[in-house]
Formats: sequence, C-alpha cells, structure tokens
Amino acid sequence: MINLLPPNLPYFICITLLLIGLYTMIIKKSLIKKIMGLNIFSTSVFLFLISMAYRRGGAPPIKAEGVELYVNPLPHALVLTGIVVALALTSFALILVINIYKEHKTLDSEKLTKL
Amino acid sequence: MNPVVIRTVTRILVPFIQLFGFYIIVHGPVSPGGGFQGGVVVGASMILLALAYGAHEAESKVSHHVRIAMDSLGSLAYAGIGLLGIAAGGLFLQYNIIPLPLPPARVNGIMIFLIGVAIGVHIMALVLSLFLHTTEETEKDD
Amino acid sequence: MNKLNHLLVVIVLLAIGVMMSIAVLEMPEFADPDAPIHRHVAPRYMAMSYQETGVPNMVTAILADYRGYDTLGELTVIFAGGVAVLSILGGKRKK
Amino acid sequence: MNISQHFPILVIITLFTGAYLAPLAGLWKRKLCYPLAVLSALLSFLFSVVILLSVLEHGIIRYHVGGWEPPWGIELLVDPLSAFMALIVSFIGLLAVVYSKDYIAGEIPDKKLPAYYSLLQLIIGGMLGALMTGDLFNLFVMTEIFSISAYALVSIAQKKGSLIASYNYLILASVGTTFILFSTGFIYMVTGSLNMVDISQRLSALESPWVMYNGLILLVIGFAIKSALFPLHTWLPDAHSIAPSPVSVLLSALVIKVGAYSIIRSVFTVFGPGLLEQSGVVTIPVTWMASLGILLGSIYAITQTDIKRMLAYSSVAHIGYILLGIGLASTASMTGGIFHILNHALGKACLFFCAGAVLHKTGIRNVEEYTGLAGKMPITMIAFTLAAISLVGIPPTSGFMSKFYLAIGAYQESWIFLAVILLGSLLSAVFYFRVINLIYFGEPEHKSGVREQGAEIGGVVHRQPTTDNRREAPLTMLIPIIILALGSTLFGILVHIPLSVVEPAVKLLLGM
Amino acid sequence: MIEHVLPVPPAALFIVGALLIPLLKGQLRKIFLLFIPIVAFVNLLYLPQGTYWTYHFVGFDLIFGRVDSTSLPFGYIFVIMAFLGALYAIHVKESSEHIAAFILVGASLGAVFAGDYLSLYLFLAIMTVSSAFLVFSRRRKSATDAGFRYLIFHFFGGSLLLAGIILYYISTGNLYFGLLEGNELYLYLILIGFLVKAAVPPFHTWLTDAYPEGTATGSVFLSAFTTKTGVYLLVRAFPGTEILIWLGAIMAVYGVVYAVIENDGRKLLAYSIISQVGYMVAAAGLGTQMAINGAIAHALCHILYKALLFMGPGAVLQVTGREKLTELGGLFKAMPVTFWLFMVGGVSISGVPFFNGFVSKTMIIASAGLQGEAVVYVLLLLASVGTFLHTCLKLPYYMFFATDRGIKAEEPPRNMLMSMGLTAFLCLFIGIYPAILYNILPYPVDFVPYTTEKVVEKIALLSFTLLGFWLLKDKIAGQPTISLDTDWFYRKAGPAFMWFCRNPASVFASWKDLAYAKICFAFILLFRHNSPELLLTAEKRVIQSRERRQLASRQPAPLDSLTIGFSIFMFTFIVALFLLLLVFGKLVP
Repeated sequence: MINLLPPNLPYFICITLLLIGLYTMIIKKSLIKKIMGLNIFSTSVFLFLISMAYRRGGAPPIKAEGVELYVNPLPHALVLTGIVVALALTSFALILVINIYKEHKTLDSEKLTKL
Repeated sequence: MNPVVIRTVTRILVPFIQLFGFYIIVHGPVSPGGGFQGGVVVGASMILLALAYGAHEAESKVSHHVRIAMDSLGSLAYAGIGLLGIAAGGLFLQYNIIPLPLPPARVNGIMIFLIGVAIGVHIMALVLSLFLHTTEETEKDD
Repeated sequence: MNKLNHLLVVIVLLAIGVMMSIAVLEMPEFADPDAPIHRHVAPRYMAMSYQETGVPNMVTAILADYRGYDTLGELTVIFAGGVAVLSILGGKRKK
Repeated sequence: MNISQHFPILVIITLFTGAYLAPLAGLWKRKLCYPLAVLSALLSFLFSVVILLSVLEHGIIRYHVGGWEPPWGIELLVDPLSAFMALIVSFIGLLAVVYSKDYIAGEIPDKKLPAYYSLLQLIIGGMLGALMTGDLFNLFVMTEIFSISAYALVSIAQKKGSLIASYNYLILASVGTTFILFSTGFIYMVTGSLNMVDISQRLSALESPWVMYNGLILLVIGFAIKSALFPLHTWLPDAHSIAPSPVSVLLSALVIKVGAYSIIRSVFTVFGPGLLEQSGVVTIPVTWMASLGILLGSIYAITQTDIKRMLAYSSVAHIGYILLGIGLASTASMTGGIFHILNHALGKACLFFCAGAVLHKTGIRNVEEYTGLAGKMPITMIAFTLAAISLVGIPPTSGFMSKFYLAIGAYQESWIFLAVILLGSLLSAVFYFRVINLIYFGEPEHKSGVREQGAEIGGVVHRQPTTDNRREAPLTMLIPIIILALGSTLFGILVHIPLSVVEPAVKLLLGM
Repeated sequence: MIEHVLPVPPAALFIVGALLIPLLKGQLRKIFLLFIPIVAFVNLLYLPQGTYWTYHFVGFDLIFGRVDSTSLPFGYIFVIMAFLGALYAIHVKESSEHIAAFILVGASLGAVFAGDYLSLYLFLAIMTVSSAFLVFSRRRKSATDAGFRYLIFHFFGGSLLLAGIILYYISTGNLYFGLLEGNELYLYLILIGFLVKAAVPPFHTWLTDAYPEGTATGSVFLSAFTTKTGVYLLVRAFPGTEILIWLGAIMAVYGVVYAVIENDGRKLLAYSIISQVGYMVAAAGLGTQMAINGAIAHALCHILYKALLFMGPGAVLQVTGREKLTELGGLFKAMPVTFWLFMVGGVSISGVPFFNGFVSKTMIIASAGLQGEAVVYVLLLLASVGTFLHTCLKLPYYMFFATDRGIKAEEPPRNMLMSMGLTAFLCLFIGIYPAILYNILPYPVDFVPYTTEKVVEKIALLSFTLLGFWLLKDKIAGQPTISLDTDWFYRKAGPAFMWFCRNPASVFASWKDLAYAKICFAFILLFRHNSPELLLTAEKRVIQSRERRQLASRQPAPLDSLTIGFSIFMFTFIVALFLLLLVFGKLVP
C-alpha cells in the first residue's frame, strides 16, 4: 500500500477534499458555510478531473509545431463547463442567503429550524 | 475613507482590464482563454467601476435593459449559429457546411470565434448583473 | 450538534473515504501516458483538431465545436442562473 | 433534406430560444411572454409527437450534434423510452404553461413574468435535453439546467418560507449533481469516453471493476437524490408544496421522473445489458429503499393537512413504485414501472392543478376545508376524484394497470414487494378518500350544526344545489385539468396505446 | 326491433344510466329511474346463455358476458331488486345517492357476469367505492367513519384478492375465473377475498358497521348486493369446500346471537344478514346439486325479504328520524300498513310456510341433512329459530308495540309503500308458487318443500319460539349499549396505526411534521373507538383546533425545518451503505 500511495496521491487528495466539503455541509450551521462546503465539494471534483487529464511529459493542449504529446484536453473543457455551472449555482445560492437573512435576520440553520 | 486613490487607479486600470478581457475573448481560439474567461474579466472591470464609483456609475454605463438584451442576444446568437447549420442543410452546430467562400476548417474557426464573442457578451453582462443585483438592496440599508 | 453525532458523521465519512480509496488504488496510475483516457477519444483531438476546426487551441475546439452542444447547455445554465437571480429580486433596479 | 430528422434537437432548442426571448420580450411588452411561451411549448410538443411516431416506426434515432461522430462529439440518442418520456414531459409542460396565465397573475408580481416564463421554458427544455441525450456529461449539464430553473421557480412567488425551501432544495440537489459529476469522472477515467453506448461497450471489457462500481453507485445515488427516492427525499415536501401550482406540477409530475429516467439510463444503458448482472449492486438496495418509500411516503401523506404537502408526500410514494419496478428489472416490473411514470405524471399533475385551482379561487389549502367544494367547483372536483382514484389504483383507471404489472413483476421477485405494493395502495386510499369524502359529503363548517339536526330528523335532507356560488376556475386552468383527468381514466381502458411504446422500450433496455 | 337493440351488457346499462341521472330533473328523472331496471330486465330475458363480450385487453382476455344458469338467477334478482329499490328511493332528490346506487347495481351485475378475474376485480372495486358512497350519503360523522372503515376493509379484502389473482396468473398463465381446486396459496388469498365480500366472520364487521349507517333508502340497496355477490363468487369458485360448511353454520348462529341482543333496528337486520348469508355459505360448502340450488334460491329469496325488512325500519327512520329500539315503540297505530308489510318480510325470513323463505331455507337444511352433517343441520335449524325470534318477534314488537312513547308518525311516502307492497307480493308469490323460482336454478330440482312433515316441523318449532318470546319478552329487550364484536380490533388498530404514523414513523420525516399532532383528532374520529368520553374530548379539541386553523389556513403550510445537515448526512450514509454492500457483496460471495 505504501508503494501504491504516492503515484495516486492527487486522487487521494481529491477524495479528502470531497470529504472535507461534505463534512462542512453537514456540521457547519451557517448557511454561507454550507455554500462554501458545496464549493469545496465541487472543487474536489474539478481537481479530480483535471488531475486525470495530466500526462507525464505532456504539453499544454495548444497545437504547436513538432509537439506530439499533449495533456488530455477533454477534461479541461468539462471542468470549464463545471466551473460555470458552479458559478451559477453559487450566485443563486448566495442571493437566496442574502434574502433569507433579510427575512429572518439570521443565518444559523439551527435558529431557522425553530421558526 | 478617501476614495480618491481608488478612483484614480480604477479610472486608469479599467480600460486596460477591458482591453485585456477583449483580448482574451478574441484570442480564445489560439491561446488559453475564450468567451467565458474574457467575459468574466470584462465584467470584473465593470464591478471594479461599481466598487469605486458606486453602483450607479456602472448602472449608467450598462443599464439594466442593455444587460438583459446582451444576455438574451448572446444566447440567441449561439443558438442562431447552431441553427445556421440546419439552415445550410447540415446538422445542428455543424459549422463546416455553412456556405462561406472559405475552406471548411476556416469556417469552423470563424464560427468558433463568433461563438466566443457571443459567450463573452453574455457573460460580461451577466457577471455585472449578478454583482449589481446581489448588492442592490444591501446598499440601501447602509 | 452534540459530540456523538459529530463522531458518527466522521465515522461515516471516513468509511466512504476508505472505500473510495480502494477504487483509487485500482485506478490507472496518475500521469500515466497510457491511461485509458489518453488512448481512447482524446488522440483524435490532438491529432486532428487543427485540421478539422482550424483552431490551434484544443480546449476551445472541444468547447466550441466538438462539444459545442455542451457549451450551449452551459450558457443556458448561466442564463438560467441570471434569470433566477432576476426572479428573486423582481427585475428592475430602483434608482 | 428532411426537417423532421432535426426534431430531436429542435424540440430542445425551441424551448431554449423561447427562454432566451422571454426577458427580451419582457423589456418590450410583458404580455408577449405568455403567447411566446405557449407557442414554443406547443411546437416542442408537436415535435415530440413526431419523434415518438418515427422512433416507433424506424427504431432508435441518433443525431450527431455538430456532425461529429459519437465518441468525439455529442450524440442525441432517442429510443422508445426517451421518446415516451419526452412526450409526457412536453405535453404536461405545455399544459403547465397554459395553466400559468391566470394562476400566476395572482401569485407573482407583474414584473417577474418574463423571468417566470423564461424559467418555465428552461425547466421543460432542460428536462427534454436530459431525456434525449446520449452523452453522460451532457446529461449532467442538462440536469443542471432544469435543476437551477427548478430552484428559482420554487422561490419565485416569495411566499413565507419559500426562500428556505429553495435553499434546501438547491443545496441538497447540488450534492446530488456533484455526485453525478464525480461519477462521470470515475467512468471517464476507466473508459476514456463520455458516450453512453461507447461506455457500455468499453465497461464490459473492463477487468478491474471497482472504479466502475464506485461510479455506478455515485451516479445512481446522485439521480436518486434528484428523483427523491425515499431517504433522500427530504427536500421534496417543502419545495413541492411551496412552489406555485404549475411549478408543483412540473416538479412533482416531471422533474422527479426525469431523475428516475436517468437512473434507468445509467443502470441499463451506461452499464448496459452486458453488465446487468453486476448492476444488482445498486438495483437491490434501490428496491428496498423504494419499498420503504412506498410505505412511509403514504404514511406521511396521511398525516398532512395541507393538500399540496399531502400530494408531495404521495409523490415520494409513487416514485417508490416507479423505482421498485425499475430496480426489480424484470419485464413485467419494468413495464409496470415505466407505465407508472405516465400514470403518475397524469394523475399527480391533475391533482396539483386541481389544488391550484382551488387555491386560486378560494384560497383554501387545508384539506379539512375542502368540505362541500363539489357544489362550488363540480368539474374540478370530478377531475380530482378521477385522478385520485387512478393514483390509488382502482380499476378501470390507468393507475390500476401499471400497479397490476408492477405487482406481477414484484411477486416474481419476492412476495414482500407484492405486499408492499398492495399495502401502499391501501394507505393511499386512506388519504385520497378522506379528501374525496370531504369534497362530496362534507358540509361547510358554518352549516354543520344545521345539517346534523336535519340528518337526525329526516334521515335524508333535501339539498338544493345553489347555482350562483359555482366558481369554476378560468378556462385556461380548467382545460388542462379536464384533459389530464380524462387521460388518466382513458389510458386505463386504452392500455394498449401506452403499452405499445412501453413494451419495446423495456425490451430494448433489457437487451432482448 | 328489440332483438336488434338488445341485449347489451347489463352492467353498462346501469352504469351509463347512472351517469345520465344528473342531467335529468323532476318527473323525467323519476321515470328514468324506473325505466332503466325495466329495460335491463327485458334485456336479461333476451340474454342468451353462453360466453361472449370477450375483449382482448393487452394480452388478457376480459369476459364480460358469461351467462349461464348460475349467473342468470342472480342477474334476474339484482335487476328486480334495482327496480324495487329505485321505486323505494324515488322521492330522494339528491342525485348522488341515485348515482351511487345505480353504479352499485351495475357493478354487481358486471361482477356476476364476469368470466375472468380482471373484470371481476374491476367490478368488485367499483362496488366497493359506490357502496361506500351510499354510506357517505348519510352525511353524518358516524356514517362517514363507518363508510371509511367499509372502504378500507374492502380495499384490504380486494388487495388480498388481487394478490391471489396475480399469483393465479403467474402460476397458470391465464385469468379465467372458474372452479378453483387444489392447495395453492392463491386459492386461500382468493377465498379470503371472497369471504370478505360475503361477510363471513371474522371478516364481517364492515357489514354491521356500515349498513345501519346508510341512508334510509341506501341501506335497501346495500343489503341486497354485496354479500350476495360474495355468495355467488363462493358458489362459482369454491363449491364443496369443506371449511365453508362450518364457517357458514357458525356464521348463521353467530349472526343470530348478536341480532338477538342488538338494539339498533337496522343493525339487528344487518346481523340477521350475516346469519342468512351463513346458510348460503354453508350450502356452497356442501356443494351438492341440491345445496347449490338451495344457496342460489336462498340468495334470491333473501334479497327480496331482506330488502322488505330494511324498508320497514327505513320508513320508520324516514318518518321519525329514530333508529334505536329503546327509542321506538307504539307505532302500530300510526303506521299499520308499514307494519303488516314488514311482517310479511318477517315471516318470510323465519321460514313460515307459504312465504318464500320457507321454500329456500328448507332446501338448504334438507341438503345438510342428506349429506349427513348432523351438527350443521342442528345449527342451521337453531339459527332459523333465532331468526324468527329477533326479526319477526322482537323487532316489530319493540318498534310497533311495546311502550308507546308517543312518537308522532304517519305512513311513509306512497312510493315507499308501493315498493314494500310489491316486494311483499313477490315474497308471497314465490312462497306459493315455488316452481317459478325452481325453474331458473342451475340444476333440476326434485325437492318438494310442502310435505306435511316439513311444514309441521317448522310450524311446531316456530310456535314454541313464539311462546318462549311471549314469556321472556322483557328479558331480551335491547339495551342502549354497543355489543362488543370483533371490530374492536380495527377500532383499536386505527388509533394505534395513527400513533405509529406520528411517532416512530415520523423520525425520517421532518421535525415539524411532528407538530401535526392535531391531525390525530381526525383519525381518532376516523377509526373511532366507541368510548363516549374519548369522542367528546376529541370533538372538543377538533373545534378548538378548527378555530385556530381558520386563522392560519390561508397561509402555506409550515415548513419543514432546515434539515440540510441531517439530509446530507443521510446521503453520505446511503453512499456508505451502498459501498459497504459492494465491499461485502464482493468479499463474501
């Protein structure tokens, strides 16, 4: 196991980030922090996609003379899309939170529970 | 707080930021970048303007109506380019069949460029909208 | 949230982590040039995208041409986000 | 070149274009938004009718967007199942748009109308996109489109608590979509492809299945969150009950079905007939969760007083039926499950429309105030009865037939599932007949004293139906209700029509 | 001309007719209500024997017309009963009651002529709903509750039946409804489904619960159709099943025992239905040709005289608004015609010679004797004595004589009397000319009812009973209480179930759903326990909560609390569960 760990370390980091994101969303009471947790969570996925695209000795995926080995461009495109989706989600969630705060004057999910 | 420094720096920086943003949009096909990235940069320049001069400044430069129009038209332009493929007898979003007096690969390049611009227009308006609407009423409370 | 719940959450999350790690151990090695993702679909983009689309930036080529439909969807997502924000705030900014 | 070959993409693009146009039209004339939305929904409905017919005639449609062949470009894959679902979605979507005109006028301020219609078209278009696509990542994108529109539509009326409901929905469903993206990464990692058909071919040649299983599990759970499978349903009751009624219809009748459809796709198409044996890893737990959902969803529904909340909980139970049928993965159970998608869509849409009509005309949400509404809104209430009877599963309505197939399939697996289905019907009879009883035989509260006395004396009291207090909803609301009620009754008699689509779809999915 | 129009499916005639009722008003509707049964009767006369109206329905064969000598007699009597019931109820202005009644008739006819399980289930389900609606039509809290229990009970029976049908379909591959033999599981499920319809104890509580709660006119319909359809189903599917003999015999006595101590007039009659159906069930269990003949003949006769018996207290209820025997008495002066007509029913049910009960009941008892079932023979005989005691003596005595409570009363409306008269005439007619009944039975009848021996035996028995009653009449007076029956189970089960819904089951729901405790009141009433105190407090609470609700009802329902953290924990837990299953499913093959 020790031998196997270093090569796939980025993936382990992604999974760790994923767990951190989930943990934040479960434990933290502030609505904003839940959104942060969501963002960590989705970032871990982007990181996962991007790190799988890397290829030892690969050049950036822009066509250049004499270069044959590029990193995989497809996950990059996917991650771009994913980031934009996360942006839309986050912005909407934040606006909801702003309005929730205006309405209830609190962002603590425990307190909102008792409404 | 004295906003003079911020305002001056902003006034100087904004044109350059915007220029850089347009550069990113336009050079999407050949270098890292593209419509999304450039659009965000241009939008961010407007946000900077709003931060330094207040939301009204940004509002007066790009009003609500204009932003909505840019949003819709950007998206419509993308869908329209896609429909051009059908109109030309190909498939949806098929560029190389669009009848331009150029080799097919060049047509693709032009369409990719146009799409980048459409996305850029859409995103720059949207980013500004998001910012302005988010801050809208909190500002009033201050 | 009391300590017990806290512990429970951590245990469950760690369980997921451990079990996903089993999958990670079976994954193709990181940065392996011969991983399946580098062998199946991607080679065509690297070899042909410039000839087929006339654009040297492969990411842009994929984004706007090969998977242009995805990008249309993406644009629609962000459009939906914008409209969603408008719908919460009720349109016009008051002067 | 034949234009009809482009219908799979046009059915989506029409709605998206309509959605893009709505804010623009709102700048010019707000009244224009409604006809535009109706027009685009109508067009896409007509397109999907043509698609269904041509799929039945010529087999699977594959549309290569942008002209790129599948593993490189995105492919639209329309098989009988997706065409069937697309027809349901676009039809009920059209009805919801039509219904919105008068209903929404009282619910949201005028200046939000463009945003409302735009989101309405986006949610329908997103669902159609998710149904038609043959690409895993595109499925994720389309799922996000309809999800974001759904979150926004939940909170659009700015009722008390709607923001919190929307926030809950957003966060929980986003966890689901992120799971989906994560599993897309897993699957892409081991296959190098995003095309569903391509993936299924390459997966069956795979030697080490752990990554694949992880991907499958995350994919199914992600979509199970979207479809509100039982313990993952916590976002549903709030979101579905607080949303404006046309939106409730879309959410309850369609959105969760699209989630169920995506589970079907991921289990049977992505993991393919070749791996059907192994996919028991997910289908077996899914059947147990669905069984729990049938029972507990109905039990929760019994304890509700708010009609829309009751209907929302009943949706939890019904998604249980659908996923039970899918999870059992036999011919009969799959037929029942997929057929139940249609029946529940028709029935639940009708019920939510009726609840909306009542809410619109009288402001009543509480079940116990439904007393004597049959006199005031007879047509609506008859429709409500028919749809409720269909959902309880009493012959000759369509709900019975799907439950019959489901029950046959369930018994082939285990008697427990049969018992669950029958008990679930019994429980749903409790809460639906409670409402029906109140509608027809309950008395308005202020009269109850008089009535009691009269009943004691005469045994029968002659009641003159007063015609002046008849307050049916406007036609735009009444027509969808009537159509759906008729549909959920007639399809019980004309079962062969939906089955002629469902059966080939099931055969295809099970690889027969 | 008529030959070209007729025959049409009898069920369709009534159901379509029922749907047309709301379109008609006034005199036209009255004519229409009587016209439909007449047309249906003519239609039935033209109905040829055989199997037809088959409809290929997605791989199943639905048979809507299996007309043979077993189903035809039931068809005749159902249509006749529909006419009598419609005449009896013709003054009722509310169309909902007529619609429910006609749909009930139509569905019963459909069930009787159904030749496959799917269409049978269809019609039984429609019967259940329409009967429940007839009970609901009383528009009284207790009626609503009873109707609900009726509905749930029958859906429960229907579920078992459906399970049986599915098992049958899976093991045989068809849905043909016919004789069932063997030792399969589906057999028992279907049997229980049918027993619920026939109200065989312990599945009988719905009957005594719901029938007294029907409207005056509705109960007449209710009494005729459901149980007799159940008898038909048993005769059709389970003739000669050993257990039915004992169930039937016990049922006959059981019903009598409860009827004797019952206070509510119509509830007494409901128990007496159980007792009478017991004869038929026992006869179905005997399964000889003569017994089957007896079962069917008794079903036919029973429909007539039981309708007549329900019409009597129904008329009293119509006129006085009272049902309890302890609240009635001395009505004879005001309602002599009603009394005499009622008595025709009373003597019929008791099996007095020259009334129709005699010609059918003796047939069953005799066939039990011929089979050598001595115990059954005695039990049935005993039940017949008890029937005479409670229906023919106790009920009329306390209703029309006994203490005069000075109730203001008059004869009921003319149509009620006409209907009663017609029914009484039919009772007498069949009693005197039994051949007309025997001719339509499925097997040739070589049974002669009027032998000196049988008549003398019967008269002797009845005379002694009469004597006994006269001596003990004050001892068996009804008490204003509710006798405890097996229905305690679900009266208790209801609140227990609701407790379960609210407490353990709601753990996974949302926290705020727990605050919905007030809903329990609706269900305490729904599955009401018969304790007056509990009822009172519940009633009070409902009123209080109603006031509160009226303030809050225009608001959307209270939200679920923010359960994000918990929900996400649930998601992750499910993921972990799946992964665990995967790991252990893999490691341990």
